[in-house]
Amino acid sequence: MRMKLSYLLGAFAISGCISAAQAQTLRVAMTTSDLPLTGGIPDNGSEGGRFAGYPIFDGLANWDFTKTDAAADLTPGLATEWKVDPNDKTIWIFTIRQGVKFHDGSTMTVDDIVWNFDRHLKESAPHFDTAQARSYRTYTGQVVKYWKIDDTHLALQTAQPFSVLPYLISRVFIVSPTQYKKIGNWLDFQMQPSGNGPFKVEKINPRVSIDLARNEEYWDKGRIPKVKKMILMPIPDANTRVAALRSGQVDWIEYPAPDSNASLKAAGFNVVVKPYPHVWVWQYNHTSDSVLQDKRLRLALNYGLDRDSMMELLAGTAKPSIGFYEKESKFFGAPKEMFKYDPEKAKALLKEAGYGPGKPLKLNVQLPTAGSGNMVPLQIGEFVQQSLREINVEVTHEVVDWGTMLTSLRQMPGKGAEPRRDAIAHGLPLGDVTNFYSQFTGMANKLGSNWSTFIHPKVDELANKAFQTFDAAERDKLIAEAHSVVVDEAAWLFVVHDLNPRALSPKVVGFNQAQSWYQDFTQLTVKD
Amino acid sequence: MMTPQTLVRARNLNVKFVSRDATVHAVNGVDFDLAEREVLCILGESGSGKSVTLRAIMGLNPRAKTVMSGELKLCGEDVIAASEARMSALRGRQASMIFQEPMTALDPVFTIGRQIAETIVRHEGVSYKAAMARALELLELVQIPSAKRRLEAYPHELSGGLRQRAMIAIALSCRPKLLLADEPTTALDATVQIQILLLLRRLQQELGMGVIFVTHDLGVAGEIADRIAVMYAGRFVEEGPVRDVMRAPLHPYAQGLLGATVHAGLRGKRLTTIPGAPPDLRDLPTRCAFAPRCPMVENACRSAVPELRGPEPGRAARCIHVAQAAQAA
Amino acid sequence: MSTASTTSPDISGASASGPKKQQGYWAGVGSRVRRDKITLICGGILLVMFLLIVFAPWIAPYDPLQGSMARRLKPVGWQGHLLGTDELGRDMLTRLMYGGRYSWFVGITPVTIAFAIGGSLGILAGFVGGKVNMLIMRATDVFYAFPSVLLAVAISGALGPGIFNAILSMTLVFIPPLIRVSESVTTSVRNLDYVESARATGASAFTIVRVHVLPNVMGPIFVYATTLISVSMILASGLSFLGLGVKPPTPEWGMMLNTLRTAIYSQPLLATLPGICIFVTSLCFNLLSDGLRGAMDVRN
Amino acid sequence: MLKYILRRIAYAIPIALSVSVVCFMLVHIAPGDPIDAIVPPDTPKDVVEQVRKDYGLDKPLPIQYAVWLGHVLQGDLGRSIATRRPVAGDLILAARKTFVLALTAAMFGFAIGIFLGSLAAFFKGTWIDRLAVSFAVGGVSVPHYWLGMVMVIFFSVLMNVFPAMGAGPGDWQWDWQHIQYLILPALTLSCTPIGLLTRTVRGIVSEILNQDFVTTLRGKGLRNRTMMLHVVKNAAPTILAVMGLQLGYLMGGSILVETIFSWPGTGSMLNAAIFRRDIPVIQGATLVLAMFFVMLNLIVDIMQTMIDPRIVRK
Repeated sequence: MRMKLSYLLGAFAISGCISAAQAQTLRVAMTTSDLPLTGGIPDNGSEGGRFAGYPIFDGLANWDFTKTDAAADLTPGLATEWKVDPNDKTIWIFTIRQGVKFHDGSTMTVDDIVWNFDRHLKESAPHFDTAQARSYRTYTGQVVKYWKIDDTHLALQTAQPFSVLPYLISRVFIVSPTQYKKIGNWLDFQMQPSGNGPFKVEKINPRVSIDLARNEEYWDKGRIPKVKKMILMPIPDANTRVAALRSGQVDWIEYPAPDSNASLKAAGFNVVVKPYPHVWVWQYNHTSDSVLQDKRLRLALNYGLDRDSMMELLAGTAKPSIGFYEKESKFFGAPKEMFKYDPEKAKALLKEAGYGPGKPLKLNVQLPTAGSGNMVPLQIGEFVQQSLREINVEVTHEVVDWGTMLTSLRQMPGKGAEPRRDAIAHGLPLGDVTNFYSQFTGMANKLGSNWSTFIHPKVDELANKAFQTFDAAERDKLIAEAHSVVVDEAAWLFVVHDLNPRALSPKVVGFNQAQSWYQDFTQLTVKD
Repeated sequence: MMTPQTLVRARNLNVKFVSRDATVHAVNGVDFDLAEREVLCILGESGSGKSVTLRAIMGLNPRAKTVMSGELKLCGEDVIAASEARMSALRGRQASMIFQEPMTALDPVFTIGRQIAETIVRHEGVSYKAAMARALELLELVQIPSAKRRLEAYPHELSGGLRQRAMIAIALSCRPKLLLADEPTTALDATVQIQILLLLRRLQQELGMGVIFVTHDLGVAGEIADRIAVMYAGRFVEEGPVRDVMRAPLHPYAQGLLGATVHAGLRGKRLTTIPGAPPDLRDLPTRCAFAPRCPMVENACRSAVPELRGPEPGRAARCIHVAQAAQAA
Repeated sequence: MSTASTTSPDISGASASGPKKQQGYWAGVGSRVRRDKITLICGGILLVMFLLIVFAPWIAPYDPLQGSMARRLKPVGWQGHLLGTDELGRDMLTRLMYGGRYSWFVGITPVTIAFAIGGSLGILAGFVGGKVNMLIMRATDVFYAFPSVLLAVAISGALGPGIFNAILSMTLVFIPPLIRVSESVTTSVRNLDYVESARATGASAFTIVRVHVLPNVMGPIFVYATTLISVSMILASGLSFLGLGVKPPTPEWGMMLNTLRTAIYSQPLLATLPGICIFVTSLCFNLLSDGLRGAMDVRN
Repeated sequence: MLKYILRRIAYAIPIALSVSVVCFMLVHIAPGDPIDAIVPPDTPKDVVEQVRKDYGLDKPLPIQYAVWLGHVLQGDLGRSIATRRPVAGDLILAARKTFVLALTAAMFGFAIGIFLGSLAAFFKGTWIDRLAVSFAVGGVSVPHYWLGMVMVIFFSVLMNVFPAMGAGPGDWQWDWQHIQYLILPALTLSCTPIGLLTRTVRGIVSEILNQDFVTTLRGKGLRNRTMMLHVVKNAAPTILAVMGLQLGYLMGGSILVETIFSWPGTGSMLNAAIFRRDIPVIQGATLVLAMFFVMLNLIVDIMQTMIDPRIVRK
């Protein structure tokens, strides 16, 4: 012990540096409170997909990170191409990439992919994932039937024609049946998962880190990682992440708190921001459970929120949001209501609905403490609360862990099972048009998304039409039209669009941030 | 045998306790000598300064708070000037001390044998084993039955009398020339008191020790002392051979203590019946400290501290009425 | 005990001094406290804090909930904001004053309730003895088997966040120690001579408790309870820091500390202010209770 | 002695059982149907009913307790709602890390506290005493999570000498690569035991120094180091008890420090569980930590018995 102590003191004196240089290792601090699940159905939302999804696994379709000046789109993954059956628009035919090897060495077949869909959808299958499959219904719910056509082709069938299916099933990560059979259950599989992604799992240290190593055999030779290793650590506390980065313990942190960005830049770190399809909202409760059934109130809140002042709080990491999509987006459309800060109008609307100084509108809002895309929820929440107080709206927050909030989102309101909530506040992806579908349509509500229960015949009609339209430009127009209705109905309280900030050590070079919720870790290097 | 050496010599000994709040004048000018083999008994109430005097001889008053002045010699060593290390070498070797409450004066978590042996090891540098052998002899010397077993006993496992015997064994472990006893029998039952007293007297004679015995039990004093000193408010108010003082005390305080007549049946009787309370020693008295309680008080008593007056050789008292008292006797 | 020793003080402690001595005893405590500068200063600081937080609605310079993004995170001393502004541009001084209300409330209430409940149960156990004592003390042992923070966190965690739950869980934490202390103090008083004699003269149990026991045990129990306040303040702010206490935007020191944390790089002093408030309060309560204990202990 | 120890162990059993009852009740004091506290809200009905049967939640409370205790005794602490993993496995890993942290903090705290406390007692009333006491009061008054934050800024960010978070790579090992992670959280966590130990030791030692037997020992002319031995042996039982309690408190009370430092122990596990309302994890962690505490108290009691000859006879 005494020996160790003197060694310890000596070590300071000489090195004064704490982290042994780990060449070619990228150490990442995630914002999650625990490791995302590593069995191919990552939790923790898109951040889970970002770290425990695409690096380890591939979907039939992957995301294309090469064009960073526009929103990222799909690119062939384990399927080399896909098309809808010209005879039956409900059937999609995927051509499966040949000779792709799982990390355990087995070669992927079409049967393996069918087996993976069984995991999600076939409750009678022995390997049906009782615990996790349900949480992926948003992505898998459209698929009603799937089968192997031949050794290179797979068919997926939807209930009605659904033109954006590939976006949804891009989140269905393909795992190795061989490895599963060797291990025997999904819980243990999470400790030794096997997929086909550019990184393979070297070790899972529960609650501490996921240690990934480069997959030298990756099928896309251009995307064999340049770093040897990637270590992913969950550090839910924003300050701890900043301290970890500044003390050289990690090379990359997700979402540094906006207030620390200036000091990070001053200390030589790179804070990267880029627009990406994100919006921070209050998802209103449209059921009879909430006063927000009243459109006047929904509008009033949107007019009564001082979004511009909030930009101060977020210190350049966000921009105001006046719709689900950004104003510049092709999906924005031409709504009549263009929200701007107009407290008088807000007060007038409230008065019309019977609220005023003597009778404040009281709202109960669930708010997560952290989480992927939620930015600094407590501060934003508190700001909204304060801003709305000026138009006599009293907001009470029900502060919960993000996981709890995600579960709440799957519990449709008005069923009496949970405490009455007028809204759930959080940040969410609008990565592709399926998000619009899952948040604002009656069809999605039946499948367990669209917590708001915003059901509008016009939107449903337009969306249905759009998802049966296989011409992209035509489809976009329909979506934009539907979006205009959503804005005019003030379906949600639109707050801000995040700019996806992350802070990187100057040692990290070659990272080109994509306009996506997912990022490419294969092209960057870490200097010694 | 050489001429008897003076074991303790005190001249104008003063002991003050100084703290932030107050200064307490515990001992205010005490003079006495103790020869080898002599037994001096200091009588007094609680707070009269008798225990402080005793502890001063050993340098045992809390060092940080204590201020001593005058002259005090223990076996020739200047106690006031001596370093702690020097005193520590004398303690237990030249002079030992026993206390009123053997339960608290013994370390509760060490065996009796260990507590005796460690003193021997300290002063004689013998092995622990040899010291334990000596400890056994000592326990036998103080007449502890089944001594061998008692070596391994803890203090709480012994009766009060046995504990005090063990305490004496510790004190005698290095054959000291001087034994200081601070009310060693007060806390014991009457029958046990006598046994302990007899034991002490026997040991004093066998080992030829000088003893200073502090007590407020007159019977005890009469039993063991050669000379008696009566202490009041930090001063010796009377001093003399035991028989003389017991028979005819000179100082009104001593008279009060002893009552009108003195007889052998006094043993066990406490000093109880003087009206009033001793003075507060936070202020150094500038007059006879006993004056407020004295039946014979005069104006002169209030003007200055009375000198020690000796009406006959070997006797002295601090009272202006000494002469009358001596005559009355 | 020999009468010769009447001059030496009765040293068996505050609890053992007989009822007749009460007047002189409390006067003595008072004078000892008055002479103790540190205790006086701490008492003074706490009094000033108490007044500031009680009268916050009248004397606070701003609205605690009203902020402005234009003046967020301004340093100490910035334009009319004596202690600067927080992350939403609200006046720090105001929020610290209002925050103190909750911090003190959540810190002191559990100890007060526990003092009432634990004290009563402890006195009951000590006075009645026998099976009642056995029952109460064994139940206490069970709660003693939990580390206090763990117990508070577990109960709070199971009940869910909220000020009421936080107070409830902390009360549960403080009851057992108060029972133990009250029980032991009461037991020692019960066996004193004058209580025995009161019993012998046939005084009713109620009278004995009221006249003889309570006046003698309340002091030590009270002093012990004050030592818990500082523990309680820290625990309360800790729960709040974990998000188990008050809800935003209600100001509370622990939570303010948590939300201001991200500003620690840009406004370090500002970010540590709530921590300093917690520290000073807890320190003062600690020193105050030390001083009180010292003053009530006759041995010193 | 052996008889006493056996009796003490026998006495610990009902305590341990009662503790388990309290932990068991945690699920039931959580608002709502207890089943909601142990399965995720979106669990299908049939699965819910299956779990309800497994845990006997359809039966009266005492039977439920018996069933639950049966599971616990077989090492089954239920499954985490969030991860669906068995609680026991994760808990063991976490408890090990917390133990490393608590033990180190305790050692820091005990060493410094005993040193300062003895110093204060020997120099009672002097400036040394006052300094030590101020330090002690500061230690127990400071919100340690706040201190932790400040230490991270200072030692990790500005001076860059210690890592800011985590417990180092992979499994815990006692090598420098890992120990460097331990220093800041352990120091932070140790401020309470430093304060408490300083106060306790000062109190005990000065009380011992005021006892008659110390005068006896001085009167025997013993050297200082022999005297120290006496003081230590007399103070040991009480101080040991305080140290035992403190170690237990640190094990159970590290939640804030672990959160600040992302130390992957039971504390941060509890913290995460509280926010997910992951009651099985809260329950399991509480049970394990409380049982550790019960064991610790037992061990301390037995050790006291061995040191202090007075105890057994009582």
